[in-house]
Amino acid sequence: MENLINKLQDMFAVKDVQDSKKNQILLTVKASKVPALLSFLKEFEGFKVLVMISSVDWIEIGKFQLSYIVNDPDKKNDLIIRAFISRKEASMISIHSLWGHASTFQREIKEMYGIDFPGSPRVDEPFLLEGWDDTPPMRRDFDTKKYSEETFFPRPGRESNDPAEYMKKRLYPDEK
Amino acid sequence: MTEELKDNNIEQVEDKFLAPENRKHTVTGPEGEIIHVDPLQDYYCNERPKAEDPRNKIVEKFLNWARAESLWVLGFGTGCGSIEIPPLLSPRFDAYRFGVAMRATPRQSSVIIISGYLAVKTLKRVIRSYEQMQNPKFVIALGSCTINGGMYWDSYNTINRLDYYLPVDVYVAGCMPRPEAILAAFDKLKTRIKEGRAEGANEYVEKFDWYKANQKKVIKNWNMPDYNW
Amino acid sequence: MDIVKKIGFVLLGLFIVLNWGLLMAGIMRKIIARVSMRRGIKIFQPYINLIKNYSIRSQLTHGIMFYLGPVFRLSGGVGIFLFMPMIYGSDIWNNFSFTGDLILIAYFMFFGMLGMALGAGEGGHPYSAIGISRGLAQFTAIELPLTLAILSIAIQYQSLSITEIVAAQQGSILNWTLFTNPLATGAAMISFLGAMGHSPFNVVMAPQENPVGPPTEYHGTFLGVLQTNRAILHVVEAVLYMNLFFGGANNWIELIVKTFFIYFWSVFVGMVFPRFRVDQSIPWLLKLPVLIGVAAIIVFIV
Amino acid sequence: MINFNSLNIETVSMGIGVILFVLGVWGIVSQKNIIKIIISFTIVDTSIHLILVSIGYIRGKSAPIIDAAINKENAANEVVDPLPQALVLTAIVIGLGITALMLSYALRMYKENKSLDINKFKALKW
Amino acid sequence: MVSPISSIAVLLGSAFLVGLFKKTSYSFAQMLSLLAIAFPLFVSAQWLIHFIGTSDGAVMLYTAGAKPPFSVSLQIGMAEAFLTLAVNLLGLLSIIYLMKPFKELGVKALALLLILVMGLNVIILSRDIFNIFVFLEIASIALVGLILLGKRKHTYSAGFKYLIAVAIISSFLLVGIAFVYYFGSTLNIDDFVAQNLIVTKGLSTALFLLFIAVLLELKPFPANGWALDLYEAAHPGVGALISGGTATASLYVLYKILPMGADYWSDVLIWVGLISFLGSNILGISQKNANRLLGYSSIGQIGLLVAVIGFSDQLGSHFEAIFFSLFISHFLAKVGLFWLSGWVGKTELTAWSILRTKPWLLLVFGIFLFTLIGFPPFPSFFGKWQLIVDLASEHGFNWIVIILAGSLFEGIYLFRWLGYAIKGEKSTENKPLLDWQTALPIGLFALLIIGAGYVSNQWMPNGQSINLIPVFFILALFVLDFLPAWIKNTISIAGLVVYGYLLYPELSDDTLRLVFAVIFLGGGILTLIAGYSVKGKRAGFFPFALMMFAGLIGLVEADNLLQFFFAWELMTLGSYVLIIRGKRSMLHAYNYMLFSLGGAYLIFMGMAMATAGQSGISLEILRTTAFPGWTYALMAIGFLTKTAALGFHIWLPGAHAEAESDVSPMVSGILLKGGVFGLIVLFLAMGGEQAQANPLVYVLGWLGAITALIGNLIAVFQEDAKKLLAYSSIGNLGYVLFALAFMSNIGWMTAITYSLNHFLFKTLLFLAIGGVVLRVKTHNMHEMGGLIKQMPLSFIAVLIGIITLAGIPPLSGYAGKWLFYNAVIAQGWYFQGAIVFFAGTIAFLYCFKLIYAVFLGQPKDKFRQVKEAPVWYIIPQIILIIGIMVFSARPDLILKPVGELLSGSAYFPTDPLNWESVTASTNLGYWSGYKIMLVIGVMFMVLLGWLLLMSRKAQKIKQFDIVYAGETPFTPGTTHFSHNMFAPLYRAIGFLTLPMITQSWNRVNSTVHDFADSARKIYSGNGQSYLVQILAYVVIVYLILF
Repeated sequence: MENLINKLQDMFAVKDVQDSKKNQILLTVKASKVPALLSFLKEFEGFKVLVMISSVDWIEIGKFQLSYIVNDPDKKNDLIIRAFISRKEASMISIHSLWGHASTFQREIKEMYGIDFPGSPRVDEPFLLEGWDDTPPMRRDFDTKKYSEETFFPRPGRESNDPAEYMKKRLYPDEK
Repeated sequence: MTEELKDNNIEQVEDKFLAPENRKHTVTGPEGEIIHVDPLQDYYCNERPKAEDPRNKIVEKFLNWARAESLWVLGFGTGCGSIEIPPLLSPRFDAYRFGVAMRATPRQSSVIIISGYLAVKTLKRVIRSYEQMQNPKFVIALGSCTINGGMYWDSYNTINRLDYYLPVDVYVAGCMPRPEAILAAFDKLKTRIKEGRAEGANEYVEKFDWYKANQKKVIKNWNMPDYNW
Repeated sequence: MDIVKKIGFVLLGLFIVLNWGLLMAGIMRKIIARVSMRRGIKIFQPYINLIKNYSIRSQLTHGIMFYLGPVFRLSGGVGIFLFMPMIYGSDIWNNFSFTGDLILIAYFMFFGMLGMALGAGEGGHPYSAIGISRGLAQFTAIELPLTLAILSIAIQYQSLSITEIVAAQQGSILNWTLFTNPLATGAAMISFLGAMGHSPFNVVMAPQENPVGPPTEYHGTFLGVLQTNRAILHVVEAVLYMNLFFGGANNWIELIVKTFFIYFWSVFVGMVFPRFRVDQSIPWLLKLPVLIGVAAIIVFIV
Repeated sequence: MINFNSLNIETVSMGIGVILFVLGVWGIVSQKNIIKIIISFTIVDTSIHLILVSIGYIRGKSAPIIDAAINKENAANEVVDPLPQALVLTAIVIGLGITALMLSYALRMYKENKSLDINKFKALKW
Repeated sequence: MVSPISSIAVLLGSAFLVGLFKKTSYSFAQMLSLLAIAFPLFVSAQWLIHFIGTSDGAVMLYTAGAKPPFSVSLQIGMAEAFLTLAVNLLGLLSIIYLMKPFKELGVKALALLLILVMGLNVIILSRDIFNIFVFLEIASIALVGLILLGKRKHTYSAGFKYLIAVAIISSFLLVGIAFVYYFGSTLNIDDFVAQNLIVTKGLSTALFLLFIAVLLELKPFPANGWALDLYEAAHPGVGALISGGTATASLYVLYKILPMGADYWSDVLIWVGLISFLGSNILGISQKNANRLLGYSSIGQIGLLVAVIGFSDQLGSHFEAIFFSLFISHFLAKVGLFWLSGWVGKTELTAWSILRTKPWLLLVFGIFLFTLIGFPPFPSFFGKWQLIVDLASEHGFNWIVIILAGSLFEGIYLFRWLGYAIKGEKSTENKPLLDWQTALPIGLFALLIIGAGYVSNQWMPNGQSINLIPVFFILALFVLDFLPAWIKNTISIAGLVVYGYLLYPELSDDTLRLVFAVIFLGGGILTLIAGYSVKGKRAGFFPFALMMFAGLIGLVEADNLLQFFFAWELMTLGSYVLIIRGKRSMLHAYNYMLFSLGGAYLIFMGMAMATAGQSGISLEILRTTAFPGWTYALMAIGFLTKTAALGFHIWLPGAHAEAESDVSPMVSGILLKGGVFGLIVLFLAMGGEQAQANPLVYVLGWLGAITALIGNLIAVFQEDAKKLLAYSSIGNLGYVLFALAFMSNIGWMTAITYSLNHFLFKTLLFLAIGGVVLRVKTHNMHEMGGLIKQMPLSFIAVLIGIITLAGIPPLSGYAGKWLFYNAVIAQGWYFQGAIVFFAGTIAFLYCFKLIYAVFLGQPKDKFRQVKEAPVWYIIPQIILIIGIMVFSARPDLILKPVGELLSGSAYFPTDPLNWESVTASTNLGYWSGYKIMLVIGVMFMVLLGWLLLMSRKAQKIKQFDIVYAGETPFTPGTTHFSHNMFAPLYRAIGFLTLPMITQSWNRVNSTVHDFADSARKIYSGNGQSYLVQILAYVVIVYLILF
């Protein structure tokens, strides 16, 4: 792993390398280098399996984080490759040509975050949400509670409590 | 998209949620004639549902008894509650002895159990299945999610109140209710039927427009006829 | 005989058969429940189901054949009853069996199947057609052992008349075909499993693979008609096997007892064995049962 | 050894005719040049004429020409059989005609293909 | 009476005269030569009429006023008059035909042609061998001159090869003549024969040379490469002259000199001729060049004629008639074909599709080809018939086999050719003009063939027994072909009705025949009614349809073997043309024809064996045949090809499926019964007791059972509706075969019930499905669906049809099943029976598929506006449904008389069906069609009423209102389950349906083609190897003889 990381640092200028747990390394790379890096890992380093692609909305810094988890089934190593893309022009190079099933992850991310993957098969078709025409729901600027209240006829009489406070009041009514 | 659709001359429409196969298109007949097809009009019966009035009181009482003692449940699991149904039929709970049986087709079923949270996507299928059941038909709603959204109360994709979309006969609270609770629900339902109060099907017809409006508010890609015969 | 009286007795017989069919189904399901340590349905549950189905308020129809299908199906069941001599030695209870013999019954079974197939076909549901295609394909293989068995007993008794075949089995229990021609009985009883539509030959109606097979679209009164037919048909088919292999019946009690056990055989096997796929059941049926049937014939040729 | 004394003219001409016939046929079959084939054919033709004449020959009799030397009344006894000779005449004419035709064909074939090799004319077959 | 010598003089003189004309006065020269050739034509005709009118013998003409040996003598008799007439007619028409090419060539060509005709005249007339030699040479020179004038590619080399071959041959001839003269001292044939010389070695050799030379002139296989090249290269007009003219003359020479030789020469001719006939036809199979193919065919036909000359002793008084009919067929047809090839202009067989631009030329082409093969009513049919019957009476079965095999091989390439012409791809080039110079000769020859057919028919012994009224009716229909279809249809139907009316008294006491007459005539009328829906002229349909029905009804009428075979071949011819009319039918019609042809020849062989040693040809003699095993086996196999038993079935599915909508019921419901009737005739002849002992019957029983199983099983897996029905026909005919093979009273009852049922339901189904196909324009069932709404009547028809097919009570199909069980048990054929019943249940599968996939399920968008089938399709369907209903309710009306006939006859007196009013019973069981119908009808109506009462308010819903797991279906196409419907069954027992039989037939086919293709490589194209072949041929024949 050490060698590999060194190699990657030379070749792809990866940074922020951290050991998250045993046999699993987190690293960050420029978004434009992701396909080359993944292809290198797949072809030469034995990371044959794309485990998943996921996304995080860093609204504070105006960026989306995309995480690609790849796995080497022989050595049982995992790599988590993080890349940051701009929130305004949310678009990323598709890697469906490396792993066919990547298109499904990308389709889901497109639906949930609105990150576009041009060229990815069926990327515009609805995945979980049918007929969604609002802000992509996993973006943090989407207010799901407000949406729910506007759309789904909330039943009146519902009370929301802080569970800790509520249970404390129920169980230990005497304590202050 | 299949070859079949590719050959057709599909019209572009404003409604972006209308599925390609449901858009108006033209096909060429064997004699070369052009045939205009409007799938939602042509493939489906577009009549409004009719209320079926109960018959003569004594007869109806007898029939209601039969209906109550023979509850055929549509095997449709919508949420996590569907895992609670199989134990009902196991030797421990043995719902058969109450005349409950599972059917695989809505045509032959008289009860639909909404077993837990309903995503919008599932709601659409539930509505279609419910409308395809025959009058009289009954709805049992399981779990908090169907009552007020439960733990999904603020979800962008899960409905909060089932009774805005379907006429519910029995609610079973809990997350999740145990099989005993469901048996109790059946008992309650039987009572309601025998008393002649379980007229959900007719109620649905009478408040049809209201139900439809509620349903269409959440289901944006409607893509089916207003009433699924 | 006075034709009015005849029709009256035929209707009475039909009524008895229908009731016995429904009761028998209830009893069987009770037995099954007890075997799997459940209390099970009420004995009269089939009656309730039937009433419930006839009491459904709304009806849908896909077209004229959808309408006629159940009529064909019920005609098939009732027709077999009409052509079947029920009680041996009774002019009253032999119905219209004077119009045709065993072959008539064997081929009239197709009448109901055809009607069901057409009605379900008109429903436009692909699962119906899948169910039918499976059912028909399997039926070809089910019929073959039965054909061999019928040929065998026709050689044995030199007759195709059911009345004569029953007559030849009278006197002692040892005169039953079961004992005089066990091979033919064996082949026919395997074929009976298939004809009853219980496991392992019930892929036609397999709910897990396609919802309830041919009658997917049927409901309400239509389904009621089909259920009525099922009740009648099960009894009448059991009566056919009883007449051919188990010495017939001299009175209704004997008929009820014998048909119960014959039907029980199929239920019993169905409880124990898992389900065949069609492409498994056909080769299976074409191997062992056909061999038994062939042996049943060879015994009489040699 | 051949007894040359026993040889007579009809046998000799017959023999030469047969030899020529065989030679001619051999020539037709073996030669590749069309002109040579035609020449071989004329040899065959000639051989047949020889054979014909020798068939009609009767030893010691003269040609069947009625002139001063031959008595008109007694001609039948003095001359050889006149018929084969008449036949030969006809055959020569016909042979001539056929040879001429062959040559004209040869000419045309040469014009068409610029060759006289019979192996070059195999376009039509099977 | 004008002496023929004058005609020779006129020809010779005018040839010289014509040669003198300048190019400017060409038309005058043309006129002169026409006149010059018309004169001998007139002379020959005059003599021929004279000889026909009187019974005078031949007249001897002496030239130079002296008798042989001092001069050449000519003889003119009936034969010479006829042959010169033919040659002169050919010459005259050749001048007309070649008018345009000759005009470019100038007067020389006219002169050459005149010389050629003159030469041929002399060859025919002369009785002097040297004279014959001279004129053979003159004719050859003239011919080669004509070839030289033609300017086609490779003509010169071909002419040269011809020339050296002829030179060698004539050398042999000349040497032979010389030695013959040496030994016989005469050149006159009659004198030579009169001398009765003792055969010495020398004389035999001399005669050998003479004979072999004349034979070589006739281009015997395989020493004939030179001639083939010439046929290919020469102008078709010249080819016609070679094939029709010189061959005619040479043949007659052979006939003339035959008495000179020893007896064994007859045998030599037979073998040489038959080897030519067989060999040439085999090699012709893989030929693709039309002119060369005609050459092969010519050589084959002439080989047959040579053999016939060799048979002249055996044939005795029939010789002339046989030779006439075979010769005239070859002469007219071959010359006509050469002329046609000139019009087509292209050499590839596929280019002949251009004939379609002129329908009457296509008809003429068909006439020529059918004449060559020997189909009725053309002359060669009668010739071949009598030839083979006479040979059979001499026990010459080997010869018969060779002749029939050769004819079959001939059929292989001729019908492929015909197929290309009728159905081949249309060539894109402009069609050639048809001027009168081409049209006149061809048309005239076609008419002459028909006339010759009549003459042959009347001349042949037993020929008069053939009923020619239908043939004349068909001819009249050909004449009326310009009328619109509906008029012709009405005429045809009226013809059938009137014929049936006239025929009825004859058959009224023979119910068995009556049933088949009803199937054939009634079926014909019904299916023709459907033809009213066709607009336009429908050129060429009605004559052939009527021909098929005439053939079928002829089978029923037939009293003797000739009538039967005549009818059989007529039916085959008509049905072939009907089948090939379908859109993609070329290959299927070809297969059909080959199987029919093979089958017909087997039947023919069987019949011939039956006639051996017996007097007369009535059908009765089949019973007393001296070779029962062979006769019955051959005939049975022959009939099986028509009933499409397993192994001979591969033609059927395509032929029935691709035929036009109203032709399919004709060829399926009706035509197949022709084979059944043949089997019935055959089995009747075999007689009950004999048949029981005959293993053939046992084999047929098994064959029928397996055919039923496999036919039905394959039908289950079809996606094409009409193919499904076609395979179902195979299966159903398997039942019939099986039932017939019982050879018992009840078995035959079954067979007749089945035949009648199959006629009723298959005609009904094909009409109904045909009507649907007509509307939806596809055969694929999975593309249809839900048509019940548009086509309710067709649906009802199909429903009734499949209920009958599946044998479900109360309809009449059940009668067949019930009889079947009784027959099987009575006979003891349990296992075959079990297979047949298994087949019956399988039939149920495709019945369902047929009705479900077409009429039920999901309606397709594109068929929304489809209308009900044409009313003219519906009317016969309604009639058939009524027929089925009547037969179902009162089967006793038909079965009772048939049963009485069967049990009253000597064949099956035992165990008949007992009738007690409407209830039939056997020793085993009983059945009452009437009462069953009553019970089921009443019950059905009651139950229907009850259901209607219970659910009267049902809401009508549409196609996608189905429960679909909460989803909506995608499109109708994806929701209609019908493609590969019985996949599980296929996985289980589908291996039985693998096309093993088709593959083995393909293997046979490719073997024959490969053999033909490699064998024809002996014609290397090298003139010298042709010569070697000639020499080797001479040597080998010599060695064999001495």
